[in-house]
Amino acid sequence: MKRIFGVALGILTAIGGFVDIGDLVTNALVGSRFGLSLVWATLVGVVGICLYAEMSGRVAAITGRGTFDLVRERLGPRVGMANLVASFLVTLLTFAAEVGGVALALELATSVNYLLIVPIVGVAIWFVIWRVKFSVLENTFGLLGLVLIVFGVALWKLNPDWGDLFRQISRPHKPTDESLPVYFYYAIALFGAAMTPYEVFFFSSGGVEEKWTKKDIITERVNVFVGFPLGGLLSVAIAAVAALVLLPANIQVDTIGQVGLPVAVAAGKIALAIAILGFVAATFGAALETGLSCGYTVAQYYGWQWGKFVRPKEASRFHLVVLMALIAAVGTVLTTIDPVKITEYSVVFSAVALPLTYFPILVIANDPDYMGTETNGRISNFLASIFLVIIVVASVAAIPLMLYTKAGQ
Amino acid sequence: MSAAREFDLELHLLDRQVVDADGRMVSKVDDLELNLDDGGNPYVTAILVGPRALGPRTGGHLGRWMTAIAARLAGSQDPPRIDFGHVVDIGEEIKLGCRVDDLDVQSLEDWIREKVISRIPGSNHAS
Amino acid sequence: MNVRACLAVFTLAGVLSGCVGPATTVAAYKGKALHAAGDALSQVETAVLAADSLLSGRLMQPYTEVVISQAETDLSSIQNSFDSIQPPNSADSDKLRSTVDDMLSDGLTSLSELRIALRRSDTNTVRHRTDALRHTADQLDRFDEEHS
Amino acid sequence: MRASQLIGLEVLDHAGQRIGTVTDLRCKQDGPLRGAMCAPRITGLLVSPHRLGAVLGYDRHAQHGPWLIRAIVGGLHRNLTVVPWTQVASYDGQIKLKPLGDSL
Repeated sequence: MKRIFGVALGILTAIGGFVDIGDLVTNALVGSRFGLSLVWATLVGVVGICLYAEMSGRVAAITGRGTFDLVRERLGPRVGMANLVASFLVTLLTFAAEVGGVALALELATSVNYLLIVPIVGVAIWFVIWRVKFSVLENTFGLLGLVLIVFGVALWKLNPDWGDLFRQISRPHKPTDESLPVYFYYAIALFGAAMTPYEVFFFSSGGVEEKWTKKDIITERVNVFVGFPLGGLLSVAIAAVAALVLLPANIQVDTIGQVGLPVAVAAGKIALAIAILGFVAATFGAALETGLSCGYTVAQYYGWQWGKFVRPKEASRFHLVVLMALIAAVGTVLTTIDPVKITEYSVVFSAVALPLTYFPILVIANDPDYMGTETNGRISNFLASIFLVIIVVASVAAIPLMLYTKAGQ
Repeated sequence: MSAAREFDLELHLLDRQVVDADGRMVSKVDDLELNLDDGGNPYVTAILVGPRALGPRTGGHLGRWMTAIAARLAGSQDPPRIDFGHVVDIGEEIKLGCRVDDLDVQSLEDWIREKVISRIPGSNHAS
Repeated sequence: MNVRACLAVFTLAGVLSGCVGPATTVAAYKGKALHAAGDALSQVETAVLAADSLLSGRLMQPYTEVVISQAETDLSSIQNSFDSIQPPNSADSDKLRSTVDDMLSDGLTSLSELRIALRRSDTNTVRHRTDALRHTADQLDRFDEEHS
Repeated sequence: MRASQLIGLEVLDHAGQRIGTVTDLRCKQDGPLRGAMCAPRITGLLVSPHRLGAVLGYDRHAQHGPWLIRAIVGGLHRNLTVVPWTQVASYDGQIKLKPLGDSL
């Protein structure tokens, strides 16, 4: 039984963590403007998150400690604090985007204004984080998030010229009416959507919550190398249906409603209803992950008791941070800032914050003092070093490109 | 413990996770209290925990701000201390021989538990 | 990357999104007109696609209502920000402005009437308004080709 | 006195020449008995010529991992010296060392 739940953790982190509001919006938006000429960025992001999550999962399994616990220990309190502030703010921004995403998805199902739904979503998130068992939380949203496969069904029903699709992906060329900076801005946005830091905080802390040990490393690797590519494929399907239906109609995605339209066009009402369920499950699952990650990062830095495996009374400061992050997230969405805009910023700032935790985890994953015999192998080190360069370049280029292109205008 | 083990304070002690006898997380080693032995050599007498210990080491606005608020709240500059006598193992984590409730080092945690968390129903239901 | 820089960046990015400065040159104004037309086209085509899907039974009523009222809100904000731009004093710019403005207004009226008909489940009017929107979309598309 | 008040101090030899900064305190667990075991007694100072290394937290110990990490991080750690505590004359604001022959 333990092994099945182990794989469930992987699927949840892949679907819930991978396909979240950031992926839904960014992939649909990029598909509707650039067709499939930016799919390479998602694929690079998928390989990156596989490496990064595998390393941090292995670190959690061997040391039994979360990411920020080790980041502070390895970098000292000063650099650790700057790291914590940046990562916490990005995670909080993503948390707000996820809460907004759940409300927008429910608005599509009920046509009730999303601002009325947000407080109810906030209470539901708090209830699930507070009362629902960690493994139950994983399984429900992991499996529910799987229904997003309906995007694959929609793609198949559109029966596209698969050869042409493959050509667009393998030989990407920028659409003529889009400038190069905007093209690369959205490459970084896709990369940030695929490699959001909170996925790693949640994945490694989840490993500690599940009390992983050395023998769980295989499960962890299966989770990562099955789970994330599955999430990546869904993201590509979301981009593909947008490219096939929205791009020819000159529709540029800026609302969640537009993201679902291709599914309706291709496969009708039932498929769209399933897609909406998928939106709600993926964004709600991701809201739980980002909410918990807000608590994990702060509690692990200060050394407070954290985690759902202990009674809330024994981890009061952890739960208070989660509660305050939830109030801040709900508050941000209630200021009527467009949640889709929040999402676009959250994925780009994810790309900015990535090296801060990737570098220390890479150093720790190679340190025999921490990892004993389970340090990185030669191949994973080679790939991890390449990704270190990619991640730093993306992080440095993200903000100048954002300013220059006025956030991809 | 092997005879007279040798290690580095910052590397092996500072910022490590302190865990109590039941395995519950107490705090990080935010700083260490040193006193002089009769030979004039400093030795570690206690683990210092909390913002008043961590603040000066974090430095910058956040560090000073953290220290100042904590000092005002607690009414003293000296951070809570865990006597080094409680330490039973220095390894991946710093293990204590006693339980965290016996030490008076988590005033903020206790305050929040009383005033906020235990007021919410289901706060002693592990999930 | 100390804390201050990090916070400054957040506030700066927040300010940047979607603010439209006053146009200076004729070329710049034309660029803004094209940009507004392109955004408007996207909103109008979204409404057309949603209405068509509803009429052919592939989309649910609540979903369609949300998508169409969202398109209406976005189109009116596109029109407001375009109208607020001070055009350079050249005949071409004024002609450009009135052409684009007319198309945006047509689109907005059709969209509002579509939303009203939709809420009343008045299928005929929905069909007519959708055709009107299709016409506006073609105009916007032709405008885009002619001027870009 | 706190460990953090020693770590980070500038180290000057008896002629006032700057040697580097204290990045860590080497100790031995043979101090007075406290509870279950002996307290760690400080036997020496780890002095690094670089200040950046200490700030970044990467000056710790021999670096493992891919060449890229070693290249970035390794450089900060080159000539770390250990100064026995017996060499220390005073540690108020700065570490001043006794003349070389003095401590024997």
